[in-house]
Amino acid sequence: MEVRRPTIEDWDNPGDLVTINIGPSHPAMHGTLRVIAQTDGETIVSAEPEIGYLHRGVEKLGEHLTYHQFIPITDRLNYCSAIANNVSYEMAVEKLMGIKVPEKAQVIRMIMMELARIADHIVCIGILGVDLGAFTPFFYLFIQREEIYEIFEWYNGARLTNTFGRIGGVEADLPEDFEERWRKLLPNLKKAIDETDKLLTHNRIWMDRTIGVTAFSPEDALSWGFTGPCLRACGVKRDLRKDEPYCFYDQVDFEIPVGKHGDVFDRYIVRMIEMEESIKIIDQAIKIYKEFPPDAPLMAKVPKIIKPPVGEVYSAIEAPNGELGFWIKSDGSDKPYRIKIRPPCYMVYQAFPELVQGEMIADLIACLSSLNIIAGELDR
Amino acid sequence: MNWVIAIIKVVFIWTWCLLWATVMTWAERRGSAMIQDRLGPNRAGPFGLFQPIADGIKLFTKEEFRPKTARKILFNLGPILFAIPAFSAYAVIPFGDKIVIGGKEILLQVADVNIGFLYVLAIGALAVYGIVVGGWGSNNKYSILGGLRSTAQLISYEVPWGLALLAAVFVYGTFDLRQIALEQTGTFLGFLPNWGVFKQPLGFLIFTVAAYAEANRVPFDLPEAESEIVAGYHTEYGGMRLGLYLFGEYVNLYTLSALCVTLYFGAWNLPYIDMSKFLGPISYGIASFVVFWLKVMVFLLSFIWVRWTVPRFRYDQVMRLGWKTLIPLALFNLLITALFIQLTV
Amino acid sequence: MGLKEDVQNTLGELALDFLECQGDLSVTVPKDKIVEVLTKLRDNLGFNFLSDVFGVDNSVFYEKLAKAKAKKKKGEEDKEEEPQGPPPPRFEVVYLLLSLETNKRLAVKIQVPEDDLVVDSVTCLWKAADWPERETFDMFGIRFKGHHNLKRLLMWDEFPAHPLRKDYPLEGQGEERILEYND
Amino acid sequence: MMSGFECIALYLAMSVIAVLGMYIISVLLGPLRPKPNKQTPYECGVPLLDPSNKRYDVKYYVVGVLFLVFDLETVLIYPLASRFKEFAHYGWGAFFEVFIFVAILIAGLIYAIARGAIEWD
Amino acid sequence: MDIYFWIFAVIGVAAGIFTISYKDALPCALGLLTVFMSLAALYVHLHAPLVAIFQVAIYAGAILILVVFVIMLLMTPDEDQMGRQKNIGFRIMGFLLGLLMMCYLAIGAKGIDQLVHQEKLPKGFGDPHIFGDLLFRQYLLHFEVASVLLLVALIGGVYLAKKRL
Amino acid sequence: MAFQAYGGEGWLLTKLEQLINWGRKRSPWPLPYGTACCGIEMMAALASGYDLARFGAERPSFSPRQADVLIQAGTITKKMVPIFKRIYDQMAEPKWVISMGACACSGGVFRTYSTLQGIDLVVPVDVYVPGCPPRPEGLIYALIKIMEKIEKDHPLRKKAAEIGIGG
Repeated sequence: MEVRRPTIEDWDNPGDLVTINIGPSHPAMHGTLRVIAQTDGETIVSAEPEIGYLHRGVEKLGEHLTYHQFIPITDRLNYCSAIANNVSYEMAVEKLMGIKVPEKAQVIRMIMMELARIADHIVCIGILGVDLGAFTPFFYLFIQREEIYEIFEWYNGARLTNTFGRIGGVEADLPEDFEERWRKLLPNLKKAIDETDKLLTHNRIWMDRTIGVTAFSPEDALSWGFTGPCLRACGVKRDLRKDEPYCFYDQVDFEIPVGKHGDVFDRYIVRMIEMEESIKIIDQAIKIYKEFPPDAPLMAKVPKIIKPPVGEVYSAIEAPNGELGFWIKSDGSDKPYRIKIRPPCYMVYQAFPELVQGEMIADLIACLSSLNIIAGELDR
Repeated sequence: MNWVIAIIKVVFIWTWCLLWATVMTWAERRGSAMIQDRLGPNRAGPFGLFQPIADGIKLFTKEEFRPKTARKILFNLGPILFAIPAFSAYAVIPFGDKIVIGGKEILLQVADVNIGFLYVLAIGALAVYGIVVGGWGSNNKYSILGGLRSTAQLISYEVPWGLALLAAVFVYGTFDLRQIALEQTGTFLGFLPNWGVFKQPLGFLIFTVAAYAEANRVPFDLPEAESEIVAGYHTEYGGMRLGLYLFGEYVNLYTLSALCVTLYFGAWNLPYIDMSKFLGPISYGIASFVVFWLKVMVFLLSFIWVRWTVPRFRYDQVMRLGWKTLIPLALFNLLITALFIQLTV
Repeated sequence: MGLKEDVQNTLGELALDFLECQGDLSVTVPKDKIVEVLTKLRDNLGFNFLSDVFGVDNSVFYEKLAKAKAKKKKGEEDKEEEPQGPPPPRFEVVYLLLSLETNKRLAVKIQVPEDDLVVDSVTCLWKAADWPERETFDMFGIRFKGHHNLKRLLMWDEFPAHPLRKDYPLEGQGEERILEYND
Repeated sequence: MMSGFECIALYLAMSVIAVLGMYIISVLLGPLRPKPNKQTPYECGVPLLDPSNKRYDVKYYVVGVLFLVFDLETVLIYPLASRFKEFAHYGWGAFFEVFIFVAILIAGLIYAIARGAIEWD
Repeated sequence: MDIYFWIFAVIGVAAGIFTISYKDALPCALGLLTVFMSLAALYVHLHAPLVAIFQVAIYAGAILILVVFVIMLLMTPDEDQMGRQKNIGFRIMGFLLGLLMMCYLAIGAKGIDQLVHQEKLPKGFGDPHIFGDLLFRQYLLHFEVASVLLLVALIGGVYLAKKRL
Repeated sequence: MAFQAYGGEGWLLTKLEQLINWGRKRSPWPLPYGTACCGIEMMAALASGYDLARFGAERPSFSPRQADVLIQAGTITKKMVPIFKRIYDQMAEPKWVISMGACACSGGVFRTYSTLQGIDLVVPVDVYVPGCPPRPEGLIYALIKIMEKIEKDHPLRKKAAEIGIGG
């Protein structure tokens, strides 16, 4: 698959280029993204993304909140999978303090994170479909997403921004009939994924629209700092759950799907397969969970006011979008001295000009949706 | 007397088209809801049936303003130029056979002219102006891009459309749509209904694909591709100006479906059954009307069904499909049809 | 054979200082040698993935540390870390590296004094440094020499301050984006 | 007796009157509060980057040329098409006439495709 | 029924004047569209519906669309507001050429009035079938030559555009 | 004199206004301006489970000319303010605004240098929906509130006053 990359020099009269401003208030731009594209007819000569429209000063805010208070703020980073953010932050603080989290809490975290991963991928695929004109899969998938949210809500009372877990563990055990609920949800979820698969994957138009569109080489992807499904779509088998296992990921059996060309189709397929793998992980994690006695501890011994020793740590997990890392510098007080969040889609989105150059306007939209850019964690 | 009948027919079929265009908007919303596991609009009237009326009232009382940069004449003319051809294309298409009232034979067709076929073609070609003028007149990049895309798409698919219809003319040997409908009685090859679709399967296929493109429907809805160029050529339009565009599209759908039924699906003829044999003159007229209408409905529903099933094409794919697939196919179909006729007579 | 020794061997005297915290290793290197250091680390130690680049404003940190120390070890004499000579540079730029083969992580730090806020850009090594460097410029005012498009990333272009500096209040100084029109 | 064309004229007149009527009613009924900001062109909320009436891609124009040619061809064959069945009785003349006509245009289409006139990238 | 003639003649002439006098190019094209449409109406009035339909399908439906395309594609913002050619020599030349054209038309149309005022039209006048007959019998060569002409037009158009492509 | 009836308290006028209000009420096309977390909940409200389309709020139109109800779901940052304001200004009359979520209502937890502390500082808001993020039911309730508000409107009287006849 040859990748064309014409540059602005290829155009004999740049005065004829039309500058099209896409976003922020644009159907495909998720409300906050903006791309200024120079086009020649339908072809994009150059695209410049502008971000910061949802910059809420989270990192600055973190310096003024205590360690516990910052957990709800992490919810609002990647709001599609808030639980992964919570856990990532908690793990960073735990690492900083050297706390060992009880194993049962780790399994609960794992189950919840995988549920959040499914929910996140559902949003991404649904929106990708909507942006390419296929509306129906969005609705099919969102019904199941509601069910997942019901599980969240019934676990801790919030649908979207869960503020899940505490530093040192989780606050509550899974409710008794969790497995029952999960078994009830599972066939419907599988059916929805299956129906989406039927509607899209082998649809001729869908294939035409996605295969070979914004293909990316693995070298480029690594150089740009890609992680997560976007990197795996390029053919690099990297997943922190396997490479730097945390929780119980080294004890469960799952596959890491990898693509070949790094195009929109591969990203879509990788996400589809990851949802199925997540289902597998949850099934196994529930088995591990059941081995623990009901009164097994859920919280490690954590002081009421958290004052970690002076130092700086970086801890990352595999969030649905890729490597989500927290770099925390502590000065010994009850507030972090500096929190740096490494959002996965920040790195992915900066390669956007290179991804879409020479493609068509419609491809720009497809590419953007397939990257799953979440403005909350992009701008922080 | 003739005048009165003519006026009644004109008014009736005109409102009928508009009515079904309106109902289509409802059916589309409810249909899409059904496909997508939703309820759809159900608050306005029973089953939300009055939803289009509410939309209409809303659009009528919405502010009609013109952006300062828009070109005044063109901006105002756009929707009108789009709606008039759309509303008037139905004039020559029959909507039933004939009805005999008081010994007077009334053809269920507004105008039975010998060039009816070409009239639809010619009027259909004019719809482009509404889009071009509206898009260019808005002086907005999305509008202009949408207008250009739309124009290129419409004129590209007019060629295979025209060629497919041409092949049908080869078969029927007339431009009179009523004549064409009457020719589709009886059976073909002994067991098939004598419908155009069996004589022109390829032509029907090309016609259908091109009709989707002509009507700007998914998968060819990229002139107003919501996720790319906001709302395409009618980005700057609000109020009834927008309403005229939206209505015009649904009326177009009705016309296209009726044309398709007339040409390929035996108009008001039922397969194997000759209704005129055992029905009285009045009931026959009504029955033919109902049969025709039901067939049109099937096509309208297929438009909805497809819309919520497939993604949309990219612009170059639309062009490629049109010029590299449909037009060669249509030309091939033309030659095959000619050869077939030559060999069979 | 620890990572620390490897880094020490590779960098030689370029490694000014090491800090180990909960298994995370960070190394401080001279500011003007950063491209050289990162090239060496990439080519010799296989740190082929740049995770992130960001700045830290240490102006309050040393004060707090000194205060805490003074509280803790009243009267006790410190060996080395007694503030002596010129105060340490205000800013720090941290490069988070990752080796995809060994899955090891390394933080490389440079000290940036307030009066010389220019650092060499590493976009020539990793394209990934593009936006993080812009953000660091946006948030701390540290300029990156050789960056192709160094302008504000998250804040609007006319924004007067650098918000992540410690002397900038959380709730801002009343900056409003100028509306480009009047109603 | 009212001829078919008069009916068409009536139908057309009805369309024109109805469309204009809708238009006028809408203008009369709707509120009208123009403000300077409201009347700026919609560009996703940002001010215009460059004027929108620029030169657009010439490829659209090529589509126009191709369409003109093929539309003319279609229209030219139409009168023949309605008589084709009768002509077919007299032998292969009509068929070859159509065949040559179409073949020449297929050649043109092949030329246009080969030259990349409808390639978009 | 001369009222029809007068209605459409007046509309046509008025639209024609609008076309040559208005500043902006695209409304001019719409004026031309009106001229074509009223001409088509006049053809219908002259019992030549097929010609009328061709008038709409070819002139209004195809040629004018190309004209509109060209206007949209080639008009830069400055030309948009520039207005017409100011050179007086061109105006005089245009006027003379127009006059010449009118004379030619007048000579050509000399016999028409007899045709129109014939009490009885020839049987099947204006019928598409007659048209087809003529095309097949009398004007066979013209028909085929037309296809070659179209081919040339197509190649020329693609070639000219390709230069820029 | 004829205008007297137009501007007066006529039965016909009231009925007409009721009709118009009914139409507007039953067809509030939303302009979804989902910027942050609330945008996801807004999507959930539009999707099958909650289905805002039941109220006629189908066809989300991103062109402000075609929309009636601006649903501001999520934080508005100071960088976004001019854009948001312009989008609101460009909406055609009549228009309504739903401020969805704590951030849109008051800035929420983000009391920082870059966040606008409530969109009512720049545009008039009709209904506030608290919550971080509010549940889809909250949005539906807000839409119903908007409908109630529409019912109390007097479109024709306003129009008459606008063109300077009647009262």
